[in-house]
Amino acid sequence: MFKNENGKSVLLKMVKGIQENKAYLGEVDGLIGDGDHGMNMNKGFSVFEERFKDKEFSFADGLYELGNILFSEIGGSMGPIYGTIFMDAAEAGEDFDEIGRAELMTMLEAGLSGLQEIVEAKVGDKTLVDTLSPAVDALREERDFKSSLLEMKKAAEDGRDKTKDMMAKFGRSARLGERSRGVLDAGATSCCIILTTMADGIMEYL
Amino acid sequence: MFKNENGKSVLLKMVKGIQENKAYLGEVDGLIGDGDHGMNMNKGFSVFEERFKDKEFSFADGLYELGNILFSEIGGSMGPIYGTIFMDAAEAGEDFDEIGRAELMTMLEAGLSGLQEIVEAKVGDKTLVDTLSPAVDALREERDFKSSLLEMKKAAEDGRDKTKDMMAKFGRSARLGERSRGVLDAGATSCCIILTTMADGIMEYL
Amino acid sequence: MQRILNNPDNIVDEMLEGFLKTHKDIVSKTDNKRVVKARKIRDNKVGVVTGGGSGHKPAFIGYVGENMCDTAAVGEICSSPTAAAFLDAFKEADQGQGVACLYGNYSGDNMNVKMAVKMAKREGITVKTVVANDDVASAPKDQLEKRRGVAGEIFMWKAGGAKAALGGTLDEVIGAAQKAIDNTRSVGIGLTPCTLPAVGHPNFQIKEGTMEVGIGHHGEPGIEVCELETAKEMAKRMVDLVAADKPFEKGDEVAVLVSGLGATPVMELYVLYDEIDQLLEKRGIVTHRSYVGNYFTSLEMMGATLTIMKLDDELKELVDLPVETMGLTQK
Amino acid sequence: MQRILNNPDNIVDEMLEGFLKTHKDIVSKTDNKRVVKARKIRDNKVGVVTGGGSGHKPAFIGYVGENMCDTAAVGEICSSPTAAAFLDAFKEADQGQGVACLYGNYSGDNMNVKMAVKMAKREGITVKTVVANDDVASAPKDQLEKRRGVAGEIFMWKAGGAKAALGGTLDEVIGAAQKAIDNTRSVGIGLTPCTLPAVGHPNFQIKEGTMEVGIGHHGEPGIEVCELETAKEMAKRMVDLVAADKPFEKGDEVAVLVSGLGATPVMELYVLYDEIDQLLEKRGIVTHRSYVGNYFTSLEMMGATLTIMKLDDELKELVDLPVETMGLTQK
Ligand SMILES: Nc1ncnc2c1ncn2[C@@H]1O[C@H](COP(=O)(O)OP(=O)(O)O)[C@@H](O)[C@H]1O
Ligand SMILES: Nc1ncnc2c1ncn2[C@@H]1O[C@H](COP(=O)(O)OP(=O)(O)O)[C@@H](O)[C@H]1O
Ligand SMILES: [Mg+2]
Ligand SMILES: [Mg+2]
Ligand SMILES: [Mg+2]
Ligand SMILES: [Mg+2]
Repeated sequence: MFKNENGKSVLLKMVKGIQENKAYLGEVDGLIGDGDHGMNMNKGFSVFEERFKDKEFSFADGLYELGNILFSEIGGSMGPIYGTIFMDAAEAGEDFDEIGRAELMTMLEAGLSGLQEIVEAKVGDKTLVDTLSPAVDALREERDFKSSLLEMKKAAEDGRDKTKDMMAKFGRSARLGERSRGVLDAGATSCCIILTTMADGIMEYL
Repeated sequence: MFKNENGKSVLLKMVKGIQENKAYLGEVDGLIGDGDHGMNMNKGFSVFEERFKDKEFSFADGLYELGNILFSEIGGSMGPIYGTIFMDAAEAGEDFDEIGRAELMTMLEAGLSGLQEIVEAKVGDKTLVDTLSPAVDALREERDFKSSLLEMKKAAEDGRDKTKDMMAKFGRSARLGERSRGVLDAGATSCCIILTTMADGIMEYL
Repeated sequence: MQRILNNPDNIVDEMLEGFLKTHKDIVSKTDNKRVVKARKIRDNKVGVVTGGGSGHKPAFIGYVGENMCDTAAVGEICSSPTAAAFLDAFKEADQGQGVACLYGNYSGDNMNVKMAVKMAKREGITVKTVVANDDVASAPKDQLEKRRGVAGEIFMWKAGGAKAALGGTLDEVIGAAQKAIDNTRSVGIGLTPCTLPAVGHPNFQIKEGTMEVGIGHHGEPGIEVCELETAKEMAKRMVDLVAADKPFEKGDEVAVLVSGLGATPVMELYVLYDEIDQLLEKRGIVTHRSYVGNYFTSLEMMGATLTIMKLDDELKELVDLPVETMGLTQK
Repeated sequence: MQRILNNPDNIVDEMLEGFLKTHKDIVSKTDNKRVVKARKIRDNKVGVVTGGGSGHKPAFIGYVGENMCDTAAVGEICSSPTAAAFLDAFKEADQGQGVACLYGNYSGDNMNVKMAVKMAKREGITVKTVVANDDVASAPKDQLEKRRGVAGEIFMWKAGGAKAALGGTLDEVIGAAQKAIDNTRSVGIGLTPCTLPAVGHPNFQIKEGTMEVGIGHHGEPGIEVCELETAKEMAKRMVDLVAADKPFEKGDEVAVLVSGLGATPVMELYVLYDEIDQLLEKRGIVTHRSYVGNYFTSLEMMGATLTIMKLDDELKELVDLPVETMGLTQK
């Protein structure tokens, strides 16, 4: 189990993951989108870092603040999408003292279902749902927390990779139809980075 | 002696000389000016060709019409400059039936002094005066017409080449001061083409 | 990247400072630094709000002013404003008669507007929306709901803003704006890519000697890449695409807008418009009013868009109403 | 060359067709196809005429209209109009009160205007001239007569046009225009070269990562080439150059104009203006009015110019007078 109050280092690892991949995410988005995904994500995550790096906060509170910054200061598509995911996950987890497989599943599941209230995308539509949804599923099976986290990472990576052959149905790239195949989805890629760094950050405490 | 009425082929040779050097004159002007000299000259000379290629006209009349097109349809610096040179030369020569060294000198001298009424540039100021003025001087000495024309060509070429080391005093490039040295003057270059093709055109009748 | 910048991450806020200072007679700040408000707003009218990503100057804030939009929410470059900014824009524009939110069909804007409308409802403000989808190149005709909003949004704001200024109810304003966009079609041709300041290099390429037909305002690829054409040929291609879609036909009265994408010299836009006008005349389409200039741009992209709106008596009156904004002033 | 063109040799005539169609409420044709005339001209006033090469949109024809220029002579790209065009522009503008010809200091324009003024005199029309020389980068201060006219010409037209509209005599109009330009200083920074359509490639280069300080509107080299700076640094450099020259000092009231050179996104001009405004404020210089946009361009060049005019009561009144042209509309 991982203590909710140990959230800071996990959140900062997530921040670093996005910052280091700013250019890469921009490139991925540039191929079939408008190229700003790295920039938007980096800006939001860096504002969070700037504002909270000298504060202490729990995992759930950190997620909430990060989501709120994306939602109320960044906008774009990522504001409502990641804003909803993080804030809904945080609300589902704010009362946990300790977080294990079941608790993390509860949180991410809440994020996913919050997202599904605002977007219509399903698995297979070449969006970040293709990363998040299998990652949540990987947490459903009872396993020790560390194995679960490794499975979650694998599921997220597989989900991201599968977006490569898909045709985009939502977002900017949807207009490309067949021309959208052959490259990863930007949101699926950033979501994979987020879930991976989150898992790595938690594992440091296990 | 060359018959004034045989002017057409001489004028068309001058036109061809400018057309073939359109890009080159643009490059020369581009180095220390605004790069439009080839374009402006080509446009004016081509309008003349278009309008008069199916007509007959004397050397003096051809010069007048060409000058008038530059003056009243092209504008820029070349409109008043070449317009004045050609129209004043034409007026000085309209009554000649035959044109030899002395007559051509009279004509070009009139053109040069007309020009000097509207611009202040003297020999050494890096303008087309550096080509035209020595060319007129070359015609002053009594020689057979053909030798005179060859001398005129040589003087024009020398004059043009000398502009390379000069510092521009008038026109756009004057603002460059010392930075204007090292390249030919665009107007001196086009003026040399005009005088050379004019001489070549006349020599075909000698 | 040969650009005039400080830290690219702050460009939107810095731009707003300069914009508000320059146009202080037309617009003013609000408590939300990402919401700009018109100085002169008639009393007791329906609020008219827009918003969108930055980098499209004069869009979106350039259309805030008397008889057009009352407020605009401002996003990052090429990125939707936040739901919070849209909400504040609604609050600033609301005079108790309801608010018409007139914006373009992009997934970010759709999500943020939707959330803001919900939040506004909770605060007792009625917001209705019209989503511009005038770009014929962005989806086939049987999927109108997927099409992007591009320069046709200007006609939507003009019509909606005028209707509100003339005292229309919320439903009338929404009706006028919807009618405007339903009668509007656009298409763009891109000649060069554009560079997001924070990215530093273009995120797509247009090969020298080719052009991207149907390009979007963020460089979204269009219908086809073909060889660079003359202005006359481009005009024909654009008119053919746009006129066939509505369709615009003999006897129709229209408003025409030719916008540059940012870096194309305005001189060339007039050359293009002259060709377009000749083609419309040949088709018997009557131009009531035309606009040529940089009305809706994509940073420093080269190229142009054509927008045509079919007019009836109501739309004609709305288009003709005087307006004073940074992007469009009409007596 | 990614441009919208037919035969580049005809671009000016084609542009004029498109321009005249679009702005038929503001301008009209004349018998000389290279002379454009304002639709609304007050009776019995002094004529105000300008003219210059094409490729600087909105200059020059974009400043023809009520309370500004009555006519403009139109030249080829970057090339003076003919003397014949200037003469016809004088004739169209003359109402028996004389004509003020307000133009920029370029040798082609000087020659053609001089000849046209002589020809006009023979026809009984009195023409007096003011030659703009606001570009501080184009010659040292002791050779003011050699300096180029750049975006400061807009203030000269504004002042001269307003004076004429208010019923000033020819000498008063000339006096106001001269006062305006004498109190105006400009400087430009170029970031990319421009390409004349008929030439097909840039005729000079600006290396990526550098900028040409003091560039002219035809790409004429300036004072120095230095490393590309931030907007803040550019603003400082421009303000330092301009303010020292007049000089503009604490307590002075000024009008400020920041113009793009064609391809720089307008967003960035606002960023630059915001920095300039802060610097002026620090110096205690009071901005009465500011203009930011593409007011005087060089085809598709990137970069910007800064123009400052020192105001007295007369100039303030003249600058504030409403105006309606394609390039500048002011209520
Ligand atoms: N309607 C949508 N439903 C689900 N995901 C979406 C939707 N729109 C965009 N996305 C996700 O957002 C990503 C793009 O994000 P970003 O580039 O930041 O925003 P934008 O598309 O507004 O420029 C896409 O790769 C996709 O994963
Ligand atoms: N004031 C002047 N006096 C003499 N010659 C001049 C003057 N101004 C320009 N020229 C000549 O004109 C040439 C440039 O012509 P062109 O490029 O066609 O005109 P512009 O300088 O207006 O672009 C110069 O190379 C020079 O020879
Ligand atoms: Mg994107
Ligand atoms: Mg030249
Ligand atoms: Mg975006
Ligand atoms: Mg020139």
